[in-house]
Amino acid sequence: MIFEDIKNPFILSSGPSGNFQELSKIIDLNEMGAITTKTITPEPKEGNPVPRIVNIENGFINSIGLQNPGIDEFVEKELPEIEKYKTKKIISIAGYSPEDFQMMIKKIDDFNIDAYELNFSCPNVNKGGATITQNFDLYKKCIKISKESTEKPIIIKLGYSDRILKLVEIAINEDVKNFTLINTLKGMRFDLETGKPLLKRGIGGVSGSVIKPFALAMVYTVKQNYPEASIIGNGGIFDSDDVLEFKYAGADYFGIGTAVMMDPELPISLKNEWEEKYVL
Amino acid sequence: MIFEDIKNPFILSSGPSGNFQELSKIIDLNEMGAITTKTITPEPKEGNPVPRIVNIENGFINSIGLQNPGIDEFVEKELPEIEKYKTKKIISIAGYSPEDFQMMIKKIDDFNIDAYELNFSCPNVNKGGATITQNFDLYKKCIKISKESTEKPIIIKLGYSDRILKLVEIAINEDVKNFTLINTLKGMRFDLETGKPLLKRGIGGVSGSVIKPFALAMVYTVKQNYPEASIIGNGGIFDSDDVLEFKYAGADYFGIGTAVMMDPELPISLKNEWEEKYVL
Amino acid sequence: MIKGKILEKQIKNEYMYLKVEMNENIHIEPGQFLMLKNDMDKNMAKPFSIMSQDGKEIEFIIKIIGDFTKKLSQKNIHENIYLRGPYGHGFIEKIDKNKKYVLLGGGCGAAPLLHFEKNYPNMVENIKIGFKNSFVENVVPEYKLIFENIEKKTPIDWLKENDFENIISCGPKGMFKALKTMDKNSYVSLEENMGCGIGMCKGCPVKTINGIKMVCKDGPLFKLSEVIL
Amino acid sequence: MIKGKILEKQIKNEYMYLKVEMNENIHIEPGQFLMLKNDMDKNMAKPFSIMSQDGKEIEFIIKIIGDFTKKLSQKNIHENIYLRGPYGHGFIEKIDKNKKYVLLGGGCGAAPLLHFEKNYPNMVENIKIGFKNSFVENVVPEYKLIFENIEKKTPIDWLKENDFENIISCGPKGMFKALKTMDKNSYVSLEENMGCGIGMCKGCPVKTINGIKMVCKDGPLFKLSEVIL
Ligand SMILES: Cc1cc2nc3c(=O)[nH]c(=O)nc-3n(C[C@H](O)[C@H](O)[C@H](O)COP(=O)(O)OP(=O)(O)OC[C@H]3O[C@@H](n4cnc5c(N)ncnc54)[C@H](O)[C@@H]3O)c2cc1C
Ligand SMILES: Cc1cc2nc3c(=O)[nH]c(=O)nc-3n(C[C@H](O)[C@H](O)[C@H](O)COP(=O)(O)OP(=O)(O)OC[C@H]3O[C@@H](n4cnc5c(N)ncnc54)[C@H](O)[C@@H]3O)c2cc1C
Ligand SMILES: Cc1cc2nc3c(=O)[nH]c(=O)nc-3n(C[C@H](O)[C@H](O)[C@H](O)COP(=O)(O)O)c2cc1C
Ligand SMILES: Cc1cc2nc3c(=O)[nH]c(=O)nc-3n(C[C@H](O)[C@H](O)[C@H](O)COP(=O)(O)O)c2cc1C
Ligand code: FES
Ligand code: FES
Repeated sequence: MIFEDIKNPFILSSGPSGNFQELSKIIDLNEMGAITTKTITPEPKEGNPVPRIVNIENGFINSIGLQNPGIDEFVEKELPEIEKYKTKKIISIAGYSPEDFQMMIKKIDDFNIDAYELNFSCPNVNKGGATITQNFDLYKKCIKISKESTEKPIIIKLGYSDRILKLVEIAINEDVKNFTLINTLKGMRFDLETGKPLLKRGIGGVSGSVIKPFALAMVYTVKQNYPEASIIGNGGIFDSDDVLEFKYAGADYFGIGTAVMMDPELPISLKNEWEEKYVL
Repeated sequence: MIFEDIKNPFILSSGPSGNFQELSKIIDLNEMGAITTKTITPEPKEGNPVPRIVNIENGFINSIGLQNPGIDEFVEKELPEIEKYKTKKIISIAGYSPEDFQMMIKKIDDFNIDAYELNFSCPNVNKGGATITQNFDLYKKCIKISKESTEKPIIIKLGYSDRILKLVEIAINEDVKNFTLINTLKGMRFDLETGKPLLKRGIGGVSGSVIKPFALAMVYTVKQNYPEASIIGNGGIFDSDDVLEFKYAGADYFGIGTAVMMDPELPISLKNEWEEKYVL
Repeated sequence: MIKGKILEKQIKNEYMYLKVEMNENIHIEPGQFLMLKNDMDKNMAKPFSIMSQDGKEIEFIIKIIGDFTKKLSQKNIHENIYLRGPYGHGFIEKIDKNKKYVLLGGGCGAAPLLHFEKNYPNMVENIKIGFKNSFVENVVPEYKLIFENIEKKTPIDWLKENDFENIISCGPKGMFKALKTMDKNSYVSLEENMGCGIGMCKGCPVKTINGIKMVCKDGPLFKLSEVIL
Repeated sequence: MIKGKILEKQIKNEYMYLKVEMNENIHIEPGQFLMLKNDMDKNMAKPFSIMSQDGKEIEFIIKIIGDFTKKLSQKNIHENIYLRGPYGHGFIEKIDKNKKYVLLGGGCGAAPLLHFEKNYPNMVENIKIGFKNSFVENVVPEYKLIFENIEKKTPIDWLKENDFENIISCGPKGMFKALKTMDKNSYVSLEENMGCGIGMCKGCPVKTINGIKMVCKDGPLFKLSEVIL
């Protein structure tokens, strides 16, 4: 298990809830099992041009493009606030090279944080993110160096992939057994009038209820083949039935992404619903 | 373009309409641009155990498992009937090895058929299908030998993949420029009461309207990078708006799969709707 | 697609009675089924037998168990549903017409038995349908029913107490398995998740001693001795 | 989520007027917006301004352009919608309170201007709202309106003919671009596709001379001179 002493298995996933400044005014984040920061990169990133969002039925396509202030401003301005939450704090990081990961971990490892999530699955950037998994050797080195740079747990975040087992195997060979499954899938829609993609960048990442069957398949595949894997199930979790399905698939923790944007109070109400139904 | 003299760009995709015995009693198949057989394999295949089907919102998960009588019975009993249709006839084939593809093509190449679709993307089998693309070299050899075995056009059918461009590049290097995009994505659902997967085999292939954003992204990616590619867009085509989106994404032809199961008359009514709106 | 207007609807617990008027006159043989859609959207159709037909008016008994049936149950009177069919073979095509049959049903699976009894009363020797719930009381004449919770008895128990030879049965798989252990001339109407409903998609196979058949196209009625359950 | 009951609904062509009663009393400042949902399902919420508030009763003018607004337009009177908010800053927080403003609107974007005029009449020097369609005639007093198809004139044309200094504008991007070429003290209320509506998801950025801001959290009103269109 990733965490020995987590309050509950509900985790805010990386991105939709930003770095919690807004959400913490609406709900008490200390009631969550863990919270994950928006992915941080070595340099600041402006993100992609607008429109960055298209709604689809039961889902959402985004091309935010990892907008973030970069590691230095993050450490200076945001991390001190994040440290204060009394819950597990997972820092999501992405880089282009093993050295990028190493450098970022070094800068934050002494803060009051609990784990790293290596984002190898953002579909909305041309370099880094999901592109790293195209190169098994690079992917492996990024994991290896990250593992060597910290005593804290490392979590590998992957997307829907036809090589999911290979990617998991490489991580497990580096003694990293924690996975977040899954990130968004590449998707797009067109404007019927102009013939242009509705997102400025063309392709974005699909999240929300529509991706649940794919996420369940990835979680199940990994857990069936690697029972020792500790898995944060992520993709379309909105209610306790969704949570139950992810549990049956083999998830140990439950990530809440898009649902937080739909209803910022949902993480707490879902956690309560779950505890009333299945825990208490 | 795959075909110089096709009647219209509407193609029955492989599987949902079987080998047309039933459908031909309901609609006039000669009005379609092309029809694709259910994938044929060297040996007969019983297919997977039941339940083979789960409905999801705006979609469908199947684990038919390439049930088919095998190439010999196909040639003897079904092909003579299929030859009679006055439309382009695409034969979908799948095997484990380059020799399998070669053998099957040899057995059917002299019949009155128009093209081969190599199914490298069935998610519902443990060998062959999508598993071949795990091995670039094997994949390449299967294409090469197929190309050498016939003068007829070869179409490569691929699924949603994080290596879609690599798979396309390998085919194009073998001078095969025709692609059907996309097959089903791996997905699953669980029975909330028993905790067991709803499909006996666990994971199945998701098709229907829910996969349209992913299919569009694959078509767009391939066409942007290889404008010379000729593409059968496939995934969630139900109405003329769907067709329009695939056209904008770069598809040259439009495959109709799940929609035929929902309404067997839909291929003709969709073709007519399209022609009234955009052709006549 | 044929349009159907909901004329009557009754719901009790998980059971629903529905009377629908079709905008076309098609003849449905007892045992055949229809593929229903709630809306003209991009969701798949689902198979349902009918309980009776009177011209364009057809009646259903439906168990509300999942997404489709839940949505259907939320439709109001005068709203539309959509349907295509009929599909599959009528019972009459499959059975020996010179015999009389006992019709044995469990739950909503019983709909085609009631339909058969209505259209072919002379071929019916007796009929017993087990229900967990007394909702059907007003819909189905009482003498045909066994309420399993009250009588602590299933149609199979009832059958064991009697001496009948020819059976047509619709219901849960457990019932067929029990029947299989008895030495009778039984026919069973199978249910399987369906895609197309007409035999093309290979979604609804059943193993028989003559190879794999499709429930939708080759059935839904099969000789029990031929089916590998 | 707050529940809202539809009290009144009028549709003409692509425009819809809606009066909704909330089950909670929240105060919405002119310029702030709400995130609306048609149902308690798994679809995302969508941002809408209101045109006026009277206690728990709020009014909208909504253009029917896509899936969400189409579904909303199919709701009947007495049915429920769901909403959360208010989000964003009221205009009053962003503007110089000692000045008087001309309110310049285009289409449904004009809702918050009407709301502002109602709540702060003393701060309004004039108001002109361009509509392609005369539907709003009964909803919005006539003197405020310019029907672009009839008068062959836009609010911008009208502005050019007059000598005003301080402008608050809501409408299409083209209008802001035209305003940008004029030497005025202008504020613009931006629209962008939104996810969360509260600043967390980074879905609704706008480039400003002070870096990237979020329309939902930092706006929706911005000084036009600061915005990079
Ligand atoms: C020929 C035929 C005739 C039928 N006639 C009737 C009828 O008269 N009245 C009636 O109520 N139902 C009938 N059914 C069953 C009916 O089709 C299903 O109950 C319905 O499709 C369920 O849809 P759903 O979306 O509500 O539930 P789903 O979400 O699809 O299913 C809910 C649960 O029921 C199980 N299930 C679904 N379909 C079936 C099935 N066909 N057999 C066994 N288990 C299933 C699923 O595995 C799941 O666990 C018939 C089926 C067939 C094949
Ligand atoms: C702060 C704010 C206040 C708003 N107030 C109102 C209001 O009072 N009345 C009203 O009718 N609308 C208002 N809108 C716009 C409204 O949110 C969109 O029209 C609505 O989300 C469209 O949803 P849809 O699913 O029907 O259409 P979609 O399918 O989402 O969109 C249809 C088309 O419109 C375009 N589009 C979608 N959203 C926007 C947008 N926000 N801006 C520009 N183009 C867009 C899309 O690109 C697409 O081409 C407001 C938006 C914001 C951000
Ligand atoms: C707006 C948005 C922004 C996201 N940003 C990130 C990110 O920065 N890093 C990351 O690893 N995943 C990111 N994700 C992916 C989510 O963390 C999550 O894996 C995915 O959305 C699937 O889960 P869901 O269906 O619950 O949203 C983002 C998703 C959305 C919708
Ligand atoms: C029931 C079913 C059976 C299928 N069988 C095959 C098959 O044998 N060979 C193949 O290449 N694709 C098969 N497919 C995939 C379809 O051809 C198509 O690529 C996919 O379903 C996506 O398109 P759609 O959304 O229009 O169905 C099958 C799909 C379904 C739903
Ligand atoms: S449902 Fe398609 S073959 Fe029976
Ligand atoms: S909508 Fe999420 S940041 Fe504005």
